[in-house]
Amino acid sequence: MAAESVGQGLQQVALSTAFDVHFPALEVVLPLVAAPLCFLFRSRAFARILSAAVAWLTFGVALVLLQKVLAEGTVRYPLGGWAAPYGIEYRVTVAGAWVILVVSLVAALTLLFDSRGSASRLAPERRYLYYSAFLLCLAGLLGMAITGDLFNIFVFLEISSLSSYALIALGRDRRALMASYSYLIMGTIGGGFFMIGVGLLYQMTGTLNVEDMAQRLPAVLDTRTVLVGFAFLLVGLSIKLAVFPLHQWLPNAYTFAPPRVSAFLAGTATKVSYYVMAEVVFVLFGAHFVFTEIGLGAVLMPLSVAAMFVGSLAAIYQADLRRLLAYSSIGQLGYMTLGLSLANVEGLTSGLVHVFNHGVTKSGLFLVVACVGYRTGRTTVRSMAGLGTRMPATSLAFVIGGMSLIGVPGTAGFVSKWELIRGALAAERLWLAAVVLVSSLLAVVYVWRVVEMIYFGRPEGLESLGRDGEPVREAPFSMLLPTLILVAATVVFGLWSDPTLSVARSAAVELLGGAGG
Amino acid sequence: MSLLEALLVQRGLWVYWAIITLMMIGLYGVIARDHLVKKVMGLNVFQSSAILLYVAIGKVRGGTAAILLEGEENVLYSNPLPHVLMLTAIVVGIATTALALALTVRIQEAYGTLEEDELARLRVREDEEEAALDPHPFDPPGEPEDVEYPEVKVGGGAGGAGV
Amino acid sequence: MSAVGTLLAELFAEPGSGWIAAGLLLPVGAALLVALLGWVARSANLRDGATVVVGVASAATVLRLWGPVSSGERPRWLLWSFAPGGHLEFVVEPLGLVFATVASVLWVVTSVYAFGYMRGHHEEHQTRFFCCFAIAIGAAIGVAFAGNLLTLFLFYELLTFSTFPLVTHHQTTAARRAGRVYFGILLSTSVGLFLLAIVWTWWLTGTTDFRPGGILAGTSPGVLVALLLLYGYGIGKAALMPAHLWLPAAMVAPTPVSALLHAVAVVKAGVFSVLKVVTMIFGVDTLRGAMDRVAWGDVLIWIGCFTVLSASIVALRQDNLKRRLAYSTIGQLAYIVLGAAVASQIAAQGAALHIVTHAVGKITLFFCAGAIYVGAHKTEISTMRGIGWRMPFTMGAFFVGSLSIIGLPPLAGAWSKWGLILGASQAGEWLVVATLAASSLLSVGYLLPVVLQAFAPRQGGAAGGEDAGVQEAPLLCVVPLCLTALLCVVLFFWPTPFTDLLSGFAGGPP
Amino acid sequence: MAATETHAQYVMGETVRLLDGPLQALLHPALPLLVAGVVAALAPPRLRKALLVLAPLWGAWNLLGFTSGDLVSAELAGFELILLRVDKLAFLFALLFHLAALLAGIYALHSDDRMQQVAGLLYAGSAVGAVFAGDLLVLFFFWELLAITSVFLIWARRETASTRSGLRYLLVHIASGVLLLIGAALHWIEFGTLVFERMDLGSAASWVLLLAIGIKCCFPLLHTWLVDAYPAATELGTVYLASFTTKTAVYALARGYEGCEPLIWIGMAMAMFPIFYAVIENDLRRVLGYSMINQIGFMVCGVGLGAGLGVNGAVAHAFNDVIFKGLLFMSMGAVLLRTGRINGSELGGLYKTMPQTAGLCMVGAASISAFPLFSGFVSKSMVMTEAAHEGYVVVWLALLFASAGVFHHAGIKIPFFAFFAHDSGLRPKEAPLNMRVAMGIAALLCIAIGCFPNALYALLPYATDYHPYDTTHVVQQLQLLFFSALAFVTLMLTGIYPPELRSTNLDVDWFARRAAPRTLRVLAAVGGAIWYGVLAGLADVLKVVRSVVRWLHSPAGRLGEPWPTGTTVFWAATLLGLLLLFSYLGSAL
Repeated sequence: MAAESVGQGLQQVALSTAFDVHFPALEVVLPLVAAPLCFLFRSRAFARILSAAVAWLTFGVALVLLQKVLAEGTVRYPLGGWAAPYGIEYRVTVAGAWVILVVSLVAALTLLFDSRGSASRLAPERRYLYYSAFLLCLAGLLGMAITGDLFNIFVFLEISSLSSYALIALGRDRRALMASYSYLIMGTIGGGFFMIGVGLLYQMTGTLNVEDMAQRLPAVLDTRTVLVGFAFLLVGLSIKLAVFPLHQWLPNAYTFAPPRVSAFLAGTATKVSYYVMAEVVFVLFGAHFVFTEIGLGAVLMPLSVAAMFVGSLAAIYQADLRRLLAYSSIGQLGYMTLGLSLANVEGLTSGLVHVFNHGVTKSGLFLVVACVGYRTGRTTVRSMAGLGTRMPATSLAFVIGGMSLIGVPGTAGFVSKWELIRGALAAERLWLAAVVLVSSLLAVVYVWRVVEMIYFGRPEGLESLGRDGEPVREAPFSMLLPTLILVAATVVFGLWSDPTLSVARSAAVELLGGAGG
Repeated sequence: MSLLEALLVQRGLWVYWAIITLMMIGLYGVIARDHLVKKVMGLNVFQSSAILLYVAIGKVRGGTAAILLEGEENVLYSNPLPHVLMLTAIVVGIATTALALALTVRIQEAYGTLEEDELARLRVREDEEEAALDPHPFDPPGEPEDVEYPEVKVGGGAGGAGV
Repeated sequence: MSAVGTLLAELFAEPGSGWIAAGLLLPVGAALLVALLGWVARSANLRDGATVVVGVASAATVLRLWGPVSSGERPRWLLWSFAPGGHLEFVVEPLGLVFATVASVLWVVTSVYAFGYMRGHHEEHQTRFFCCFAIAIGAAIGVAFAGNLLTLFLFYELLTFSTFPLVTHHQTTAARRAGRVYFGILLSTSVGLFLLAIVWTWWLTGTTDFRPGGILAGTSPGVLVALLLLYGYGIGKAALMPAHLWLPAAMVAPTPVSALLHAVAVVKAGVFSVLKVVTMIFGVDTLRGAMDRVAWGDVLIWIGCFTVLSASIVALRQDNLKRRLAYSTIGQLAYIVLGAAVASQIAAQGAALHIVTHAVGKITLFFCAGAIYVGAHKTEISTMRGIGWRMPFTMGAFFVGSLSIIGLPPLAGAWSKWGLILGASQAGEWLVVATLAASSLLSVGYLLPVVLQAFAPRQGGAAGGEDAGVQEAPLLCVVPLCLTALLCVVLFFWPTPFTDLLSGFAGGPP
Repeated sequence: MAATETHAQYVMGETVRLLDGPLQALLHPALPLLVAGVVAALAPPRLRKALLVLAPLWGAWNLLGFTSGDLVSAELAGFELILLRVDKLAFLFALLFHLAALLAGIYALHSDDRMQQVAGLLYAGSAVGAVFAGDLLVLFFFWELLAITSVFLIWARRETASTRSGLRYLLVHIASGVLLLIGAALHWIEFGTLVFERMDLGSAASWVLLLAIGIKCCFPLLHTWLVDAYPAATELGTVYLASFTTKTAVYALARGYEGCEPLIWIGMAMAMFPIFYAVIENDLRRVLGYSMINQIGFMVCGVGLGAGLGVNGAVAHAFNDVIFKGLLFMSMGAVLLRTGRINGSELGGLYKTMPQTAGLCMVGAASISAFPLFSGFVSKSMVMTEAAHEGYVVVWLALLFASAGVFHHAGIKIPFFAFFAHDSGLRPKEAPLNMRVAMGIAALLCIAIGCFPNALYALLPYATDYHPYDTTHVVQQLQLLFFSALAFVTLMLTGIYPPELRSTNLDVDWFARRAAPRTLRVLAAVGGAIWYGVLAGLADVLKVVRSVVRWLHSPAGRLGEPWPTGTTVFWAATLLGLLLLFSYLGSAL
């Protein structure tokens, strides 16, 4: 079976002389090459343009890849011509293509965002380093989703993580340093766990290729080594995924990172880990083993529910908008892992579609906060006071993004929530559906708090003045544009959810019907 | 098969026990030490344990290094792949350590301390200063008090310098 | 561009869908026009003129659909796929058409009244006000024409959002607090319960389409009753106790909004949804069967009866006129919920008719309350002694509206009360019959004292005294309220269009 | 004037009917009065006054164009409604109402009060509409219209007490209307029709409808609205009120419950119990109110006795009662108008300056007491005869007692206390001319009917060959009256006659006026207390929840603050351990 598919892969490579065969590699190579280029040229303007261009290119490639995957099934690309399972194989599944689409889209739009001056603690002449790190991070995230080799996943994971630690530490507030450090420790432990898990599995199967391993695992599933390996993999990924109670690195990291980094990471980092976890659970081990034999659902489901509540409740009390959004992310990740823990098509579909919906929404909201911060000089909830009239477009963008977080119909958030509830019902868990809905009411509270501040708050004294002592006015177009695109996307894909849902569904079907088990 | 049996009976597992012990030591360092550099050291120990695991996996009893010798047939090689992988892992580990240490330097510059509980206290104070500017979400919406907003000190003493 | 072309082609491919689109989009267009004229052109007269013109056009569009619908057609418009299996689709059927007619026709009247009120009162932010007003009406029409639960839910929420700025129009602390209650209750019920019920329905049946005779046949009775309860409370706009709290809270809004909220758009969208769910998701026969087989099958009826009675008793004790009317509305809405919960075709028709008659009657009362505020600057009933002599038209209309709410001939309310009583009797729900009877008396008790107070004999001579400075409100206020009062009378003598259209709407598949 | 019924054509509810003869079109009999009422609402005083007199005449002229069997139906709101159904019973009542409207109209000419005049016309029109209603729904419409229009006659007094009284009155009548509506609904469900015909007690509908009619008819315990409201109305209002509401109810009873035995006993009770209240009552109009219940008792009894003489007696007595009771109320109204007082204890000696009124009042008193040659005699005896004839001896005796009682309080007490008795010192002017004319016509009618009863008998629903003036009847009645008078005189002279109480009598009224509001108030208070208690409890619970949540999740709380790095690592290790344990156990099992 594996040999056949490998043969087919080779055949494809042999037969097709078209360039798009190399797209899977290109997707990773582009940012990976661009990163040192930025470093070499040492020009901020060049770096900025190059990174944006690369991001948009990867987005285009991701689009093509997704279309191709949907049309032809899994796209395989043996790296360096070494066929799997011996060489490293890039393997684009529907889910993978879906995730890289989200990652590259968010990257492209956040790089389009003109983060003037306020971006980082880097001196202006050294800001090219920022783009370098950014591109590395992008490459790492894309690589994780594309590669079909477990150890390769670890490598890309570390690439993205290391660059994101650096990026976070660039935040202007000195608290960013501690946040980055904390994330570093957690991330490294998570990565280490992942690596150990991979090692143990390799020990039992002798392969690192995901599909190959999936073929071989069933024979040794009842050995304790595999169980231990599975536990390591899962906990390692849970750390990266900020599953409750391993979520505490996230709020500060997102809060104190430079604005664009917050927006980018919030929309992508955890999403990719989510994809990897789904692949490990469903493709590598198979739903039957994970949920029926081990009963992971009994662990993951309560943790997800706890995350939904803890994240949302903590968000209610936050004074800082970014931290509010970060805690909200923890809650939203709870929805995604809950969908995964349901282990049915609807649940997984909801998780995967939320990858897109939440990615777009949360990035948009972080960009909104960046706009507010740029004009008012602060990012507290209080700083939104009375912005309804002074920054109407930005305010409206927040309201719409907030609605998506709540899951108001007509926004993207609703679509995922709808699917999640269907998943809960399909798993015959009505109470879970109710819990999901109740928890989304908590989102109403923290979103509404801000909305009230926007439209009812009365700025007093210094508050009515912005960062430079000038009256606060609408954010510049170059900042507003990507923000509004992201926010508009939440509405567009809230109303026109057919494409997102159908891709997510075929990804879910593919994952669930995957090998192993 | 109980743990005790596993421990006593199955020979050859001592390596794994060593690895586990090493890992636990590393994790203990990260968990229990307040000093940031000590945490990094713990992290390094933890990483070493992972690397050792891979090396142990690759070891074939009686095998030699995977070097192709001219004319020799039927040589028992150790599995080279885990060793190769560990080269990458070591690189990653070094990068991590370097970054972590760089961060500790910055933290020391910004706060003047590397004790985590001390840092947490400082951070909490900063958080609270910020929160004080914000009415509590559930406080009844009254007329906002007339507060003067102090300039929030951004970035401690080391704003603007490069990495 | 081709997408637009395709859309247009689709739009007019099916008969009637163009009119549906027009009915929905005209209010949206009005909102845009109002925004344009108000904020860009800065002309209040043009802006208000545009509202009326588009309003009339919108009402005409809706009325245009009467012909096809009464001849048995069900014009539909599939806008787009909302989610796989769920579509943004509109289907015009009698009940929805009736609601849409009420909303769009009364919109025009309310707009005219609002001009008088807002200008007479020198309110600020009038452009925003009329803009949201138009969107709210568009949302109400969307609710009315929704072809499935998802579409209905979408517009239901849009209605909540678009009316929020209206409720909190004054942007004061009180408005903000009321806004929290309004929004909190409406959103939490709809998201927490209504949505759950919708998903459950979908899960049970695989569809959320409204179909004559319902889609839930064959579901176990216990589940049906639980679902009914979920819908009953999930549709918070129907204001069943204790989910009613938003309604008195929303009284901080300017009076035209109260009129819109409590007579036309919001509350009626709620009870309309309940009615539509009962008739076209459950199916009255299915529901009846389930209620008879479950011990607590009548639970929604008990709640409804409790709501009617306690709201009426509370209304008796309110001194603030708008609050009293708000509690009256809560009671009257529960009539409609009861009409639905009784699960008989006749009661459903009575309830549907009550949507119309109560709308006309209650909007009159609210108009009057506003006119009193504009003309006499009074909000408390105890201070209204003798004002009727100075504002005879307003208080006369109030009397007419009151009688209609009480359900006395020759006013429209009598017909719907008759339908409800007939339906409840047919279903053997004596509790409902008794409640309706008691409520009629209680409504006499809380509405007529207002009139009596207004027409109380003057003390200390005709000149001077308490009512000095009281005068009729501006013509733009008085004419609409006289018009709606007149409508109460007209609908008594000529209810036939509505009753004909509604006859058998709750029945099985045609 | 006979219409060719075969070719009668009607257009919808507007009842255009083609007739041969001088009349080309007829209106629904209720319309002339209703239209006049609406016109009067907008008309200047002079025109209004003209309408007061002309509208009943026009209406009567219009009415005479109809004959038994005429039917107008229309479809409204999906129901086939019979707007008009003419038969002898309805016709007689309609005629009576026009007569009453005319008398009251003349009586009202001196007034300029638009409210009363308009309400009076509409009220009369509603009553006419009600008796021609062919089905229960139309009956309900007019039934409620009666209530709404009449209440203005009470409110027109423009005093706080009368306003309250009017509201109570309206509540009772709307209750009656709602019951009628419920009854109609039940009737439709039970019999599939709304047509208002005779029904047998037994079905739910019949009981509910009986209750609805009973309220308007002042059945015992349901009667309080009458003695509460009638004295509260204006002098003019009471005259209107006395004519229509209860008579409409009697009509409905005769239509629906002819020959229902329970009615005999109910009627008996009604005839008897008010006497005791009437004796101790001070307000002379309230005394008349009680006597009205007593008279209705005769009618109800008659209806209960059934077809033939019983119903004939009831209807005839209703006819007479409207005239003589109207006359009495008119005279009391004149007294009230001229003196501003109506309590027996404050009046007396008015005959000196109001001799004509006093005289006319005496005629009314004689009629109500059923003196031979006065109208009461020719109808009341019908009922009693029928009761005796049917073998209801107890009933007969009770009615006899009631007759004596009536004479006592209405026949003697009213004129005596108002016009004679001790001189109160009041010297009011004689009543206005229009009042005297109205009273004169009424008195004339009393005597005319008393002397020539056959004209009335001809109009009755059943053919009759009843002769009131036989020796037995006359002698028996005269004996009764004289002994009754003797008792009154004796009581007065010995001072045993119960003194008039200045307070208001509350009989079962207490339930409506004291108990019900109190109950409501207590209910509201208890409900409110529970509600606020629950709210407060909820608020407390919420407060606790909120503080727990805040304690956990606020930035200072355990779950809301960023943990130290070590803690998260610890959790990671713990989770790993747990997972290992879990999967170990899971796989071991």
